[in-house]
Amino acid sequence: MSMNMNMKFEPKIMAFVCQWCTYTGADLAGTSRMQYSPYVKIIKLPCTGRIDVQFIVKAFEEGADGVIVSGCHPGDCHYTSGNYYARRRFEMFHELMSFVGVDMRRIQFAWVSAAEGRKWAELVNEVSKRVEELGPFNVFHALREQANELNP
Amino acid sequence: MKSYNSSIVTKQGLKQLIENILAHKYRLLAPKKSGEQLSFETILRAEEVVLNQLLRTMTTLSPKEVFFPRTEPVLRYTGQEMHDVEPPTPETVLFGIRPCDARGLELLDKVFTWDYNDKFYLKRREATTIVTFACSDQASVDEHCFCLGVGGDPTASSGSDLLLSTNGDDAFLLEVITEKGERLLNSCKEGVELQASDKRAADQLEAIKDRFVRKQDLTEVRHKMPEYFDSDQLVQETYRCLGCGICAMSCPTCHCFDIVDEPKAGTLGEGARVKNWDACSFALFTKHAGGHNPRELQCQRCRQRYFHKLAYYPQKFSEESLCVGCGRCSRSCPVGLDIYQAVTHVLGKGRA
Amino acid sequence: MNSIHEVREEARKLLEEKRVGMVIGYGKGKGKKNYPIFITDPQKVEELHFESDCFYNLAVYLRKPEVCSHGKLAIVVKGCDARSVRGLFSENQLKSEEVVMLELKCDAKGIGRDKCTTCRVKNPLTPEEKNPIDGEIAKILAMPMEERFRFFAEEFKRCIRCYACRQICPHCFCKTCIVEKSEPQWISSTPSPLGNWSWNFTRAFHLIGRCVECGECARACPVGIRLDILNRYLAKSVEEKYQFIAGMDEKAAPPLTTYKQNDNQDFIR
Amino acid sequence: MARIGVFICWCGENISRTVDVVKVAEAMAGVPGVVTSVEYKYMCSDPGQKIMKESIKNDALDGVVVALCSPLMHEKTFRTAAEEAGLNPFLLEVANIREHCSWVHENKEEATKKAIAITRSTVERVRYNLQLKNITVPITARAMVVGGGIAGIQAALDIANGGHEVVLVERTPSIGGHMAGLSETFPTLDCSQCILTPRMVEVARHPKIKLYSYAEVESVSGFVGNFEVKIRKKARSVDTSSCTGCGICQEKCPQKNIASEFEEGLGKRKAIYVPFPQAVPNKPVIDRKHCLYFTKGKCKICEKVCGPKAIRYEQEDEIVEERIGAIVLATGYETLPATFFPEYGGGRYPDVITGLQFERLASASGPTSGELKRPSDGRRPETVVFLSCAGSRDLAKGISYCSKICCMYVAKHAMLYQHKVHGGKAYVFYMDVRASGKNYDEFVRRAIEQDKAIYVRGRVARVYEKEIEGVKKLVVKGADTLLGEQVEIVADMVVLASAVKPSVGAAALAQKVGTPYDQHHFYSEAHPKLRPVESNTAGIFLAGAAQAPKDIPESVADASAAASKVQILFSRKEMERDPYVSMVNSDRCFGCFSCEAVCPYRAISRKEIKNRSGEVLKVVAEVNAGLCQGCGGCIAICRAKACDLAGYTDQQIFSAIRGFNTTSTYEEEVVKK
Repeated sequence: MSMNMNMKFEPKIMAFVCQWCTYTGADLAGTSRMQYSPYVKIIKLPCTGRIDVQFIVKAFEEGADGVIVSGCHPGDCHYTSGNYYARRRFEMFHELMSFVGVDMRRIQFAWVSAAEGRKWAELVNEVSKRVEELGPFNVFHALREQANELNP
Repeated sequence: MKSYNSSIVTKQGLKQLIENILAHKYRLLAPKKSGEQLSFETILRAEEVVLNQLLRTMTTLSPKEVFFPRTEPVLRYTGQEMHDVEPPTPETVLFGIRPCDARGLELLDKVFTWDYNDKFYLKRREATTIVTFACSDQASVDEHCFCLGVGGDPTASSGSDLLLSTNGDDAFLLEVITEKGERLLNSCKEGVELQASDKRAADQLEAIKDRFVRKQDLTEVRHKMPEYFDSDQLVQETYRCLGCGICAMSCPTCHCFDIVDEPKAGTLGEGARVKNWDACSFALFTKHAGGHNPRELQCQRCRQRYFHKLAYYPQKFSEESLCVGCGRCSRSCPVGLDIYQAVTHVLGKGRA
Repeated sequence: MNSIHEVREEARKLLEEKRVGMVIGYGKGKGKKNYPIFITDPQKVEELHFESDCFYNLAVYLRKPEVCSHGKLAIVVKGCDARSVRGLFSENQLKSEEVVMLELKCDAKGIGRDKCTTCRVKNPLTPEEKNPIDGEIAKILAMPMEERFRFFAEEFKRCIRCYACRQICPHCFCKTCIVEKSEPQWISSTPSPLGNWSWNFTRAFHLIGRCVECGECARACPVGIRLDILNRYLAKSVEEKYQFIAGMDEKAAPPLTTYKQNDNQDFIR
Repeated sequence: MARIGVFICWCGENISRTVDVVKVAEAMAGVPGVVTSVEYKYMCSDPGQKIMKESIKNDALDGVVVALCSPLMHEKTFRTAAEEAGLNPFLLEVANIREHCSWVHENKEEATKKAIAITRSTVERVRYNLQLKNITVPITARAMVVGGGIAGIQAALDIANGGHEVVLVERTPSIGGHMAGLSETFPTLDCSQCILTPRMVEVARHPKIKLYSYAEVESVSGFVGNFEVKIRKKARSVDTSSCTGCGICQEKCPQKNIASEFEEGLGKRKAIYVPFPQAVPNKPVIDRKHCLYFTKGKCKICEKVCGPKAIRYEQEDEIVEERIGAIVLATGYETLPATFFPEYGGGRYPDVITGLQFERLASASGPTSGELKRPSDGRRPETVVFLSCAGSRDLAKGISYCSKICCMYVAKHAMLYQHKVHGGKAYVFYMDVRASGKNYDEFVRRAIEQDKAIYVRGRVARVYEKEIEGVKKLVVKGADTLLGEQVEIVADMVVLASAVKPSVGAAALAQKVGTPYDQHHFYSEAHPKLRPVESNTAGIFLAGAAQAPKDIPESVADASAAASKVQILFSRKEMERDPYVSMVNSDRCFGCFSCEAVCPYRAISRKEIKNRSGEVLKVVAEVNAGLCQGCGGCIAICRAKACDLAGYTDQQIFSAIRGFNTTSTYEEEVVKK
């Protein structure tokens, strides 16, 4: 989160993507010169199956306002089944996150294939817009600020 | 130390005193209900102090946290630079602790000064005036209390600056113990009706003693403890310990801490070196970097705690044990472990 | 088994015939609360005791090295504890041939808290059909998002990191917990609002599909954090989504270690 | 303290147009541990690489970040360059500021800020990069070819002639595939069996080829160079080693009215049978579904008449295991059956047949010995209508693609018909004629010009039966789109050039070997242009019509190409793999084996940790680096964080997350300047 009086809110959105599908899809969006919101930053991983929920929690701890998790469509996993396990993990993560009151509009899971540069661009724009509208993730940022105050 | 100076104060007067403390911009800490727990919290309005409650129920965690917080930074860093940290030390009144807690602070003083003067602890001590409530209410003493067995006294004044005790239904006895206490009282007694008295909290001692279930004297135990170091009985007594740290964290005298570097979230290269509560019952407490753990089993860790309380500390500092008999550890232990019971069983001095 | 007498008899036989090296059960001091006891001497089986306030989940002791060193073990279990033991089997922490379960029906009066009001395994062998409605969960679900967040953030803030929740949990069997791992330190070990949130969140996540709802974590917590609500909610979700109840079938794979090709993905774009 | 070099590329204007690369370099120069931060017009050019290489040496760098295009473009280039300069190549990371930044953003300030964040995050990550070494794995120089059609035969022979052992697995009792059943082949009209059967015999005789006919792949585990394959040898009920192939059993078998698969249902066979006279192996098999002994429990005539006593009723399926280094999938195709086309009367009228059935009618070894006769009544067909694109390019039938071979074989069929039925009339309904091969168009022209096939451009709407003068005729109603009028042809026979599709079970096999396939279940090639015979899974190659509709010369070319890929692989004793594999810290591991459950490669095994006196202290997970493909699923499931993935360690990701979310005031100032 970075916000100050004269500046507009520029959300920090972290994207955890698999290198085979979504990363390549985002490359395709680039080579196709599709224009999209600059707030989403990508961390490349081998597979959605590698994505630990700790990554997402950490992203919020460090100040993210939103998170995207994206990889190969079911059936397309380079490692055959990584995204299937990930799907269950994220479903339960979704359950727990919303139960403890995290607005799940801040976290978007998506399947974006290497051919879906367009979908990637749309996803980024959609999530950016949504998080911009939701504003900074203040309830979570407050925890960090309190923690930092505790250890000034 | 001044000779004693007691007065009777009404409930209303006590309330006024509290209001005056707040009005004089002291930070006031007193037991307050949070959730189902009673804990020391910052008091903003006098009515938040519920006297009946604090007389009858002991806080889950001891007041040591006021001086030795569960976490505090000892230095800060920005990039390559390091900065000293000065502990924030607002003038504080700690209200409503028990005589055992107050005594615990005196024991801690020795730990934090014997080879190095821990400024974080000491500055807070200096800035804090302690108003103790003697365990003079019918319900102040429960079946876990055993201060009498470790050299304590439910009406004792040591470690306190002011000592309160009940005096009939709606009045209290207020004793000035130290100059610090006197200073506080003098600065805050405006509108508080004080009626001089020759009574002392200690007058009630004999009556209160009767309420104790646990009266076994453990003070001499330290001489016997070494014989029981390898005792099977002690192992039996502590076999069910699960190695959580509740006993240490709720204890008024456990003082072990861990030092870790905490990067400041949301920044790079900034952070603090912090001191966090630790506990000898944690499996990692003595684990060496190479993987060896000299206290491999939980009963060994439990033994360490008992020995530290009852044998090592007395050997090192004084004839007093490091346990003040507040009973918090056995009250909170999720598997019903009990230092008093374990030690009395093992030493064959009878059952509780 | 129907009564503590049968349990004692069985325990005596097991010990006498050296089929087990230790019996873990409930004992009782004179006029005192019950507490876990460990019996190796067949003469002492009379110390075994059982009544409605035997709330401990003794399965936690099955992973203690000093207990395991006694070889095969027998353990007195209520329904919820039996689920734990089976869960430990399914996660390769114990071999079923090394543990004898002495199962007892539990009437769970007086233990209090929702743990027992929502319990469905009072009789370990014939679990009841449906989870009773859980008022605590309903209360949370009725809150708007931010209120929920504040509620749990406030709960977690109190955490002093004594780790009693972890230590009393039979399923938190990691030798070194994630919070004790540095490089990277995913979860700060400092009791601060941020690290506390991550710690309690992560522990709940790690118990998904594994927690048997024994409620011991909430009972143990010295600062009264309602960890049980979280775990019960997740157990309920797991059952609804994957028709999985932890610790019912030791052969069944925990739900996050398996998948179906047609698993729900409504939440995925 | 790290010594990191940051090298930022302008990519001409590709990056510099929207990213202020000078500012990025300036911002990175202020990051602790960064000892050099420079930009250059074309970092990937020789002079650009030289800047980096010299800096690696002169500044004693222990980490490098190159900020430029996607790592898929140039990661390899720069890692090789770094290695040449003496730096472990895995200490270099790419920050993608082109595809993920300059090309997708217009606002220069925003793009610059994002480029700084991306580069900063990569710098934070690279601090924790480990010096990795490629993994070498031994290669078993032994191939398996699945499918014994022409593609499989060619691939097997080429590999075997290259000196490597081959295991050839064929599902049916004989190799030969569809080609064995064809009459003559376009565009030369030479006899299919005449060119194929010598190859089949060569396979049978080849000392390097081990043939499993009537067998299927049961399972495949392992990885390139080291596959463990289980093959199910289906019970033939005949001991092939003692059987001499004399044929007496087949002759005496009383069950004689079974539709022959080889004859496309137009001929009959026995319950014990050799599919066709030139079959390889030339050993019979008992069809247990039809055998009297197996269905009724009585008969056993074959056993009685068998001289060498080779009949084995009690035989069971047998699983054999083979160690294989590379696999060629050549499982071929099938065509849609006539019954798929009710509008054309397929399945209802016996004289509506498919192209493959026509091949059998026209074949000298076929059920009519090459004489053209109607299946219904054996009459010579005076008029035949050929329908091309039956199902192909027809979205209503679910097939979007062109079956490719039909145009040519329809022309061939028209020709063969004219050669066999002088004066007969051959009509061809077509959408387009696609004859783009060597001598192909000439061949079609010959059919039209010399053999007078009548080509009608248009589609057939329906075919129905009509009795004319006591003979059942087929009325073909369609449109001639060139003339713009309806046409109606009274024919004796209708031949459907029905669409080509992958063999049944192609997808199941792909799942067993772990290679992708498309929506039609054709196997997917790794790259449509540059890697047409490789699959995306290392060590799995593709040949023939299993990948897409193909004619014989293409299938053979594919097969040889796949064989040469296999031989390239086999030319080395071991191969190098990137080192991104999982590793387990056995001190932290407590043996829940969740990792084992989620590992798609069976790369996790159980290891006992013992003390000095040999007692087992605990059982922990261990990763077989040869099997591990580096997906990282085990790490995400591990609660104790006992495993980690080289190249994508938790610490690297942790630092990258921290690097992204943090913008120092210094960096913000640089942007604002």
